[in-house]
Amino acid sequence: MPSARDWMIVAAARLLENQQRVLVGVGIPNIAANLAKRLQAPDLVLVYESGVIDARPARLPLSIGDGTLVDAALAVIPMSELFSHYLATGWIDVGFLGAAQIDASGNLNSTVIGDYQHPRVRLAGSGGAAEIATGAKKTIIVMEHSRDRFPAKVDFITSPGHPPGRRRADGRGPWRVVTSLGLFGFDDSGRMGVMALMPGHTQEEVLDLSGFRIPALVDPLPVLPEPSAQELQILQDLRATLPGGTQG
Amino acid sequence: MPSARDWMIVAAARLLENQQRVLVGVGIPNIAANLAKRLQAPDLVLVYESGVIDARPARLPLSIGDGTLVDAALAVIPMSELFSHYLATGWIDVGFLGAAQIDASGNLNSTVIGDYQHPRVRLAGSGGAAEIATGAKKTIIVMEHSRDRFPAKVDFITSPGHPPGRRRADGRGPWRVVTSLGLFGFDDSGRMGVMALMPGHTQEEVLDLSGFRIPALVDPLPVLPEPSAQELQILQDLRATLPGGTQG
Amino acid sequence: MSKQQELADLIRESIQDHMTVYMAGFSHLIPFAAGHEMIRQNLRHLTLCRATPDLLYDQMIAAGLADRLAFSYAGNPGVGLLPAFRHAAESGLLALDEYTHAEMICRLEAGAAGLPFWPLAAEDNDLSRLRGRPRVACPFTGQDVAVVPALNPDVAVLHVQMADDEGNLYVWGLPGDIKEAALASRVIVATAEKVHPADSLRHLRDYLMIPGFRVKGVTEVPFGAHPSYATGLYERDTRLYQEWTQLAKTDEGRQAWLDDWVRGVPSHAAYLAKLGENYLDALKTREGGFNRALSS
Amino acid sequence: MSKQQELADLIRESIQDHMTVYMAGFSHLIPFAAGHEMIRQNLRHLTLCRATPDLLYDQMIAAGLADRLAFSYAGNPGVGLLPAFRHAAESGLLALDEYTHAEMICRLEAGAAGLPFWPLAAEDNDLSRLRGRPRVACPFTGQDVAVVPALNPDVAVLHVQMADDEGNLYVWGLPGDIKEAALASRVIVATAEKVHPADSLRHLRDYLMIPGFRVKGVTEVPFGAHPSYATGLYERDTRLYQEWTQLAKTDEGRQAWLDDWVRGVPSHAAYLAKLGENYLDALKTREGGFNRALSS
Repeated sequence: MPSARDWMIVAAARLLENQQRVLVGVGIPNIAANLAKRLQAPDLVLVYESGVIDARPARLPLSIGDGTLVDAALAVIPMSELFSHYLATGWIDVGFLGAAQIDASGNLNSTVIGDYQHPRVRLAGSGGAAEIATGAKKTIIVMEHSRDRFPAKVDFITSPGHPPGRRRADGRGPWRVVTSLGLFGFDDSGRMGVMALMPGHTQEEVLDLSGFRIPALVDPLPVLPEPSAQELQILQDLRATLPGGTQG
Repeated sequence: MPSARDWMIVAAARLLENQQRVLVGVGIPNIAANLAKRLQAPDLVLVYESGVIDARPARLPLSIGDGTLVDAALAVIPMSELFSHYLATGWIDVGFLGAAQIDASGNLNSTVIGDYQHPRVRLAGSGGAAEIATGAKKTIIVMEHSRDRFPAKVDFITSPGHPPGRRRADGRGPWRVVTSLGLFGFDDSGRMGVMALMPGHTQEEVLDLSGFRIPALVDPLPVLPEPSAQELQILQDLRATLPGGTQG
Repeated sequence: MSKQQELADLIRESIQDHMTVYMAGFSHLIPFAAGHEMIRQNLRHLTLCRATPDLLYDQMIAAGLADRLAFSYAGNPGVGLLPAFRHAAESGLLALDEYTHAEMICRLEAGAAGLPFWPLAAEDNDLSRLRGRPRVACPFTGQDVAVVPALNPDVAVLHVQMADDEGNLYVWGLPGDIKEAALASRVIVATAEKVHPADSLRHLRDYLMIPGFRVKGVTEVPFGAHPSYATGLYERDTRLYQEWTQLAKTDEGRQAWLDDWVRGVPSHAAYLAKLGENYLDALKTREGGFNRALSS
Repeated sequence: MSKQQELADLIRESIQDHMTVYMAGFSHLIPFAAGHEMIRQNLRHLTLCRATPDLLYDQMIAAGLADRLAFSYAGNPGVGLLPAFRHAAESGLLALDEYTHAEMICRLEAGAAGLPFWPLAAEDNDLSRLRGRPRVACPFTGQDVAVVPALNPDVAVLHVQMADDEGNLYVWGLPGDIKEAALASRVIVATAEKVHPADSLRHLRDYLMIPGFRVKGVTEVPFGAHPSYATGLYERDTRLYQEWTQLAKTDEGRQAWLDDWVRGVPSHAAYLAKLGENYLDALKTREGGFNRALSS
């Protein structure tokens, strides 16, 4: 039986289209992007903030600076050039991010839980997330669905989402959110809504596990197709490339 | 019998010290720096604004982008990096320049003869000269001595010299000028003075061929040693490396 | 999807009258073949940009393609001045946007980063006094810092030693300002000494200058930088650089040369045939960094 | 003149208490050997900088070297969080100058160019709101552009795959922010997997990252980046990255590890001997880009 995490990975991977240039964040986005490249999007252009352009990793990379990303890449360039020449200037189609918290406007927190000066949990910080969230043509976010992670107000805005009351005019910003409960999008006012549910989950659960109201964007709400045997097999193959004891 | 031009080249080459990093301009500076590297300064670090660091040209380079500069260089880097990481930040010991005109403060013109909008002679322009003149720790200028070339006021200030009334406080700016008549320096007020004469030339000639007063900085004025047989031989050998018909 | 097309089509589809064009290359890799095709297509009212306009720009100016030139050093490298540029500048036929090298390159840096200005260490000179080069106050130190405006050409035209079918561009030797000029431009097109099948050059990762997704089209043009050089492949044809100084002294001389070598030949292949195989063979590099790099 | 010196001397002569230090490297080439020597020398009150502090900085923080950290992403790559950093940040023991990656890198770009600020495309977030990130008005377009202040560390410490006796530093693989960090620093020192005789590496021109005249001293330290990796030479020792997460959960655990593997061994050579030859051999890269590059 696949885990809720695997369902998220597969649902996120399905959102990527062949030939898109996707700037891949750490964690689930990394797994999902590598899965997509082995499924429907073989020519997906994997870009990493470490300066890797068009990676073809032989195994699932452990981090954005993993040597396997470098080996068969089209290019490895200074981070300065990746950020200024490619990300900030609109050459990235999809920013693919995780986060600790998200709010109704898609603002992301990956900095602290609690107060910045006296945090309860000090997280890793932005890295390139703030730039990816605002520089990519659109952003896909993947995260577990829980009340802590979907608060009315994130503890810290690391990566800005849509501005209050509207969706970004240029199409940038949060486009889809994949969680353990469903698939989410954003309406014209830039607020999150449900687009589909994970199999076996309900809209009531979504409401129950979110600190803000998340309306349905379509009626009736569709249910996402279960991961196929092929999807799960390739995901398992991908995980098998990791060193023992590593979480993928 | 060596030409006046050869005497200038030799006198200029003698000013370079081993292990200095010298940013080499086109024309006589290029010949003189390559001569110095074959004489007293074998470890002279030849840097070219084209992005070449520590060139070891097998033959006399025809231009600052000549392939012979690239072949055995320590590095070839983007021009952007050469200007910002090395020149503007004080890592060049000597800027070595020619010009069409110079004035008493060492302001150099390599842009136009006559009015900028309606020039009598349109020259090549600054290139990196303006940055070299102000970024190097000190500048050596080499040029023919004539009334046209030593006017009271240059037609156009391409590369700023010393500010009015003083020498630059940080030691930068024009340090020596080598001409067909002699060797020149700058006094504490930042004005040009004679330090030595070319053999066979007089201070009267200097006054006669300059549009501004050039006082002697020492009394009596020494005479520069004639080029040695070795210096002239190596200069001849260097010229012999050029393609036929090329002026060196 | 292949990005290869014929040179004439590449130019026709990418460059129109009144555009701002950066024919990149620095000492080597000057895109002569592409520039000559632009002359054959009789383009007009272009703004030409390059830090170091040389022989090619002199020919394009002589052919009447340019209304305006943005530059920082307009010389014939190792030879002297550029006759057509001189004539046009001295007679007021060509508008000049003139900078120093550092300024010109910073304009490209701003353009490539998508920012409207770029800071640099610069004192005033008569160029900045005439043209203006504002300073901004550093909000952290109060220091006044010189800035120049972004340059974003409509099209950059490059010549490279190698490309692949998907437009990935590989360069050896002096990088000059080639990458910055390309990335500052809205559209990039290129000629290449050799265009290889897609995916066959990935082992040359460290020499990739521009990824294919930034490139609109690419054409295989051997000796496409002649008479300039291509590090590792062929040497500069210095004789031609020297002869230009003499034959281009008059407009008659310039037009005669253009009629003979550009407008009078249908293509770069015909230009090469006119030079002759033996002549070109003599320019080829016997050994060098390029072959070393290829074997790696 | 040789720039080679013993690692202990290199650190002692270059780094003193209260300095601002950038231990460069990005995912690979993290200068662990140099950092461990700094722990042995018991340096104090340092400001440590790096876009991506990882295991080494966690160990240096645990050892009490740092009062302040300038950074943009403090994680254990592929594993999770950094226990010593977390503890220090959550208990207020470590002052934080926190940025995004683009901001941090732009700070280095300004430092490397000798300018007091650098522009970038950036929206406000809570970091910029808390810390401040002024904007300047572009004098050409009026557009407000975000700027960050220069970062100029006192010393950059690098680990590179190859150097020569004169301090020329050669790097393969991810460049990250290594070059910018080095050039922004007043002094650069380096450890290298192998130090070759002067002038013997000039054929590797395209891999030169820092010229020797910018480098104060260099030391040959094989496996000087262990447990991080060195492209083409050895792989990351992922086991150690994973174990750190567990053993470093408590200060006792952290101090025990430091006593065992850093303070309790006299040198990096002794650390390697303790790991054992077979253990290190298993990390070595079997083939790859580095050997290819070397043969070129």
